[in-house]
Amino acid sequence: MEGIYEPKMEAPKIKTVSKWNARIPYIIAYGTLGITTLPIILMYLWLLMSSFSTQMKHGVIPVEFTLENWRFLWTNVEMVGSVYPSIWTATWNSFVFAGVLTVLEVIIGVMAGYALSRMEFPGRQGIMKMTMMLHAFPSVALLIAVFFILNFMGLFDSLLGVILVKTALQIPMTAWIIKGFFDDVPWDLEWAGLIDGCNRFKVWYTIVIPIIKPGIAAVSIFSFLAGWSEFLLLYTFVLSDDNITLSTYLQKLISDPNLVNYGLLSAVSLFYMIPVLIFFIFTQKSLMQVSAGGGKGV
Amino acid sequence: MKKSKFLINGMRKHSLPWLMLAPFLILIVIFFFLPIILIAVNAFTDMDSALQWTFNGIDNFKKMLLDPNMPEILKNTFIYVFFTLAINVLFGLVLGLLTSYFIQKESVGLLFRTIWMLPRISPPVVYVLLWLWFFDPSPYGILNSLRALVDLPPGEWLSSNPKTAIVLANGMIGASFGMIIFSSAIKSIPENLFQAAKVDGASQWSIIQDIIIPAIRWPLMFVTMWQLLSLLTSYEYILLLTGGGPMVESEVLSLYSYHKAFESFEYGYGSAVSLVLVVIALGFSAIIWKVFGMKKMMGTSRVE
Amino acid sequence: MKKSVLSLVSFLTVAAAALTGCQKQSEADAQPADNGVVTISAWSEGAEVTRLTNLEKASEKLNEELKSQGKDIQVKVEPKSFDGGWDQYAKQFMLSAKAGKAPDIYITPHETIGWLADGNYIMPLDELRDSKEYADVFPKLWDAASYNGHIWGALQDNEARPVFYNKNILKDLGWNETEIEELPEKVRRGEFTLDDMTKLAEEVVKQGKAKYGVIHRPVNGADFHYFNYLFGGQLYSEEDNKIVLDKSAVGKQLAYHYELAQKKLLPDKLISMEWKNVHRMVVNGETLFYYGGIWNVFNWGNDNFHDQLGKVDAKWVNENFGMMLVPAAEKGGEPITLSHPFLYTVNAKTKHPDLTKRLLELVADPKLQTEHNLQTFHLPVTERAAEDPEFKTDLTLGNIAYMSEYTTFLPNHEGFTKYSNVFWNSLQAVELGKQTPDQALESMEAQLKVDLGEDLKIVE
Amino acid sequence: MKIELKNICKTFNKQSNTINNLDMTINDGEFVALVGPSGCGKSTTMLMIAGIYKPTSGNLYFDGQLVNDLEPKDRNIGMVFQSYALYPHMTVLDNIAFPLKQQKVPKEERYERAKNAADMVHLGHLLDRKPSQLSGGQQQRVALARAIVKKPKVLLLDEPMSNLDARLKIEMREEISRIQKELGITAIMVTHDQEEAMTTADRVAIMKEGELIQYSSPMELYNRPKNYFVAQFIGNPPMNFLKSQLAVKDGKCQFYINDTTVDLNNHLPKIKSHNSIKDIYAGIRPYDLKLGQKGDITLDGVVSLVEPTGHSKMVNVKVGDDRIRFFADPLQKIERGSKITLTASISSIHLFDCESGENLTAETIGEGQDNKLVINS
Repeated sequence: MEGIYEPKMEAPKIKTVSKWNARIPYIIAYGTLGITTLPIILMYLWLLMSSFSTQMKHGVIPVEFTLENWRFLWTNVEMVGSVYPSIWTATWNSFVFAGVLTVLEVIIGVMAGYALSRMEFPGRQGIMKMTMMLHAFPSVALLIAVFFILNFMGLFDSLLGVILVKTALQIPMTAWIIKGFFDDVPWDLEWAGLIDGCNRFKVWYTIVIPIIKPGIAAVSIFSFLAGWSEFLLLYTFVLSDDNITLSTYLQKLISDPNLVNYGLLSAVSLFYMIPVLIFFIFTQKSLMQVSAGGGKGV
Repeated sequence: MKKSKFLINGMRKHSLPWLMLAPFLILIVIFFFLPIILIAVNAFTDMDSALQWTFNGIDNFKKMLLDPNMPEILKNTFIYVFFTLAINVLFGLVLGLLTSYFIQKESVGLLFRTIWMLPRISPPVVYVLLWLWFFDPSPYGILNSLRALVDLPPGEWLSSNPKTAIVLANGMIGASFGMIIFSSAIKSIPENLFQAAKVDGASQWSIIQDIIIPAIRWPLMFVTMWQLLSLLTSYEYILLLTGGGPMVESEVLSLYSYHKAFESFEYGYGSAVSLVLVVIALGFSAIIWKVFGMKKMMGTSRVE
Repeated sequence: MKKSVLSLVSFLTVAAAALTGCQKQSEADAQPADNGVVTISAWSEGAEVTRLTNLEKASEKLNEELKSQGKDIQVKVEPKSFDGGWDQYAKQFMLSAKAGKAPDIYITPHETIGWLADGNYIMPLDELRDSKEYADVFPKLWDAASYNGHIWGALQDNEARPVFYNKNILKDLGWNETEIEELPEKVRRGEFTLDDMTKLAEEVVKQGKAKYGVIHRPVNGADFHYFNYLFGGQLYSEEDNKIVLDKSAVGKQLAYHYELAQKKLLPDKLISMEWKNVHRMVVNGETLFYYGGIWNVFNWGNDNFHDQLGKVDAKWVNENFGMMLVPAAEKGGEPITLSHPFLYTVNAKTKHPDLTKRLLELVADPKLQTEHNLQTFHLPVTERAAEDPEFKTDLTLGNIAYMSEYTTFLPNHEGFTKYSNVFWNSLQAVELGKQTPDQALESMEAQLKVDLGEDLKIVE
Repeated sequence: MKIELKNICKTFNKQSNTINNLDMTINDGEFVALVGPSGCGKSTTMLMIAGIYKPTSGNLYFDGQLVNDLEPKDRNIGMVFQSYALYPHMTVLDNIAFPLKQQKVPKEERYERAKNAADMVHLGHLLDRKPSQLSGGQQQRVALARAIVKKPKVLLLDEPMSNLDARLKIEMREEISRIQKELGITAIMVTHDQEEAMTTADRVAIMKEGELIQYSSPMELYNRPKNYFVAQFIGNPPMNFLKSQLAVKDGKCQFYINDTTVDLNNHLPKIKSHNSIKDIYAGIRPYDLKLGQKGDITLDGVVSLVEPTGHSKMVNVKVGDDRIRFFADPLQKIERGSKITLTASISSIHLFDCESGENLTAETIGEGQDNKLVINS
């Protein structure tokens, strides 16, 4: 503070010192970031290299470039006798799984989020509390019980069944996030719609929904990512190869620890991750929206 | 007469919200409430691989008290949740600050954020395998290979520090969650606040302390609470990374219930452990609820 | 207010139940036989697909047989090879059985028949014993398929878990060719004991001829329990149908592993290593002994484990490694191995029990067995198959066929999984030096009492 | 359309914004402004008229018809919001046409009418833009066009000009007045800016803590504020208040101000007690104060601040412990720190009870000759 009133003669000296002082935080910042990020970079670099080489010398040095590990893209991989299903079937199934999950999640979440955020009805507080608390349930510990229910519904060994389960497990969180976005829509807009001749429902889908598009985008991304990498539920409740997804395909590759082909595994892992990675890079702006408004929404 | 009219009005008025909530509630009832009831009932049976509901009173809970592993598992659970949570929140905050405040260049920030998202968007199986390869105690492990380059003997990591390993592996995943939430919160702080602070001669540290932290107080609390509950009930990565071992050194309560139910097929006992976990988690939510004053978030409707 | 929520929730529950109930009814009973084709489904786990393809080949024979009998039925085998851990495989079967989607034939390691039988998942197959196809089964093997006085599965294969020794290291130590080749025989005669083996390993490590003396599997598995039998212990008491904790045998067992670890004969933290790296250490000659399985020869041929050669074939393995039984505990004692026969079990709810049983008789054909054995390095279950010339001339298998005589099995009791998990924890504790064998035994006893309860019998 | 509010009460879970037994009539074609500090319930009242809130008790009539439970869409009203509440995802034209779309007006006619409405607010050239591409004033016009496009019976304006700069404010004020008169529509405006209310409305309703304090024409509000609250609320710059005392002795009435005693014989305040001394505020509007000593009362003070406003100078003067303002001729030389004497006519003075805030002069001034006097001053 006092520097401002110092005589002008002193100014250059102060400037150089403060320049260094100002840089130090940045040096520390980049330094910390660099050091902590290095292991991750190494790990994934290793994954990339091993997918393109026949063997890793001393574990880290790739030898002999090959595309052999990527052969699953054009043929059905055959490993010691057993022929694996086509990767494209798995990709398609993963896509369908994540896609349907996302659509369901968004539709149900948006409806519930709106009701919770904007409507007054008996039991509202209770449902909100419940929503908030539900995610505390060790959902995976419910697996066995979920099996009885799926079985009762005749949905065991069907993608639809798992989609429903997964949707249900995520819906409290989704509804809550969406509720946050609805909370941020000015009441004025909704009132304007009412006065302009809409009923409550119409206001909702002609005015409010378009406004919370960023929120819907964020939730869609979350759901899609979650669906794309879902493993345990698919693995437990889906049997037939027709319903194989990328995560269960990957599991097939490592099922016998004696026979893991690491090059192939790396390649399939990358194949599995790349769409998500691209998806993330393009959508991260929307993802960042989630906590816009001081994270109130989340 | 009047009352019935009131009722009809009430029903009409409230039917829309219930209609909109219906799919949500149906899903929750079918896939949360019913399973919870089933688990609660199951906890009093000795269901095993034959999947028969034979009631055995509170035997499962007695067994839990006698279980010599229990004290260590509880201790592990506490250590695991506490330290992972610390990494999640603190390191997530550091990352958020670094990538969205210190690094003004959007492309660089994006690059680092993307790298840090890798663990999160990797399929768990792949992520864990990378860890296993990285820390493998044989000379072929990545870390040991690197050590060999500078003539260090192979070290061993996972089995001597299993808890550290699961905390770090989970911490790295959770940190990215914090990072995303905090980054976006920091980005939503109005630019002129920083300008004002700089004009007032604030140091970087004081900007962080006096402007950023208070502004993201809510997301901070949110992440803490969310992660606390998630960590308490998740075990996928531990299962894949150490399987709870060696011995029970990295076994946590949720994993124990999985092991009991799906590895030794003691579904009844596993359900009992789950039930305890559910109760603990609910207790935590209730406490957090109180501390947070969650009611503030429940604004009332402004259309009638 | 509360009331209305409550009533709504209950309404929803009822509605949901009603809805799902309808769905269940509408799901029609799948009729298997159309155009006289009967589908018999079969599940297997892991890479040994010959277990399934053999069934398909057997079905061709069955169809010929049916045709010659003038029956208008054709059998079609619908195979599914499952991938995932064994407990996952078991869980899937359990759940599928409850959902009515379990296969007719479930291929499983023998020790699971305990719970499969107890849970009424599978049917007894006692009549197989009398069939001509299974008449010449090695009698000892029937033990593996028996539980509660019944036969629960058709024996599919057998294997051996030999100790691999590295010939090059012994050569390096100054052993001559004959000495090296004679070692298995000396073990068989009880002249070379477990102590001798440990001493030899110590010498090798001391002289720096190899990095490690002994390596065993890095994860829990059946191998460890042959030491129990080796030290005169037992794991199962048939008369009470209980799992046995034989304290003296287990104590010796733990002491043996403790010794290996204390003398640094094992790689440090072996129990947390990856299988892949264990294979590499063995193939690259970093250890003198390896408690392996005969199928490892198959594994080593399938991945680039060798630093220079990459994949190695059976010929190379036999040139560089010898295979022997687990040496006896004392001079003149009996050496041992353990095997883990696979069974074809039959779903208790199968719609075609007779056809399925006949199929299982046909799949025991020596030729089919040999096909499986040669491809996946397993041993035959019948004498006729053992006499098969193709099998006999196989480099690896021919040499170790004798091991079947010394074989032992795991108990078939359901509680054994729990026992095995608890034992694995104690083994880790002693190898990591976190507990002495006595302490480990003590905590093992405490844990087993809780986990097994009435199913445990303790023998001092 | 005539709007009647009868004994309307509205309560919320929280304390503020409640309405307490409100009675009010708005005549057909009238422009009424609701004024009051924030939280006084003016917006609540408007939203009840709009139908967004429903009264807790009491009745609301449109042209004599009970509309308590009528949904907003069925009330045929147009509304302009403080935030304008433009639909961000629609173009200007779509925004304006939106109410017509809800009425299922055919597409062509809809756009025709929307364009007409847009022309009415001089927006014809911006029809394809999105609200975010418009300036505040333009957004305001869009909102206005949207409110009138369906030819509503009632136009509701919620703080319509609070986000505009001073110049635009005046422009819009005129615009709104013009359109309201042109359409002959009943209009209700909520504002916290008394000047806005005074200049545009036919009648102004002043509210405080959920109650209607005074409801009359702007001039009456200005000249005959019912109480202290209204007096200090209305007028810009606000009325000057001097702390003083009112003494009633044997039917004679005096008040003391600035060391002088003023007789109130001709302006008998409405006071019952015949022997008492009361704390009062004596209110004088800045425009009623003049330099010099010719008036009924004189005040001596020290100039503390001089603000030139162009057409005059606003001077802050310290009188005793009170601060007052008055307007001086721009050519007059007044300097900070100088001592001056101010004067005012007795008829321009309002006396307010310190405790109840009641205007003690109102009654007398309300009748007879003094009325004229006050208006003229």
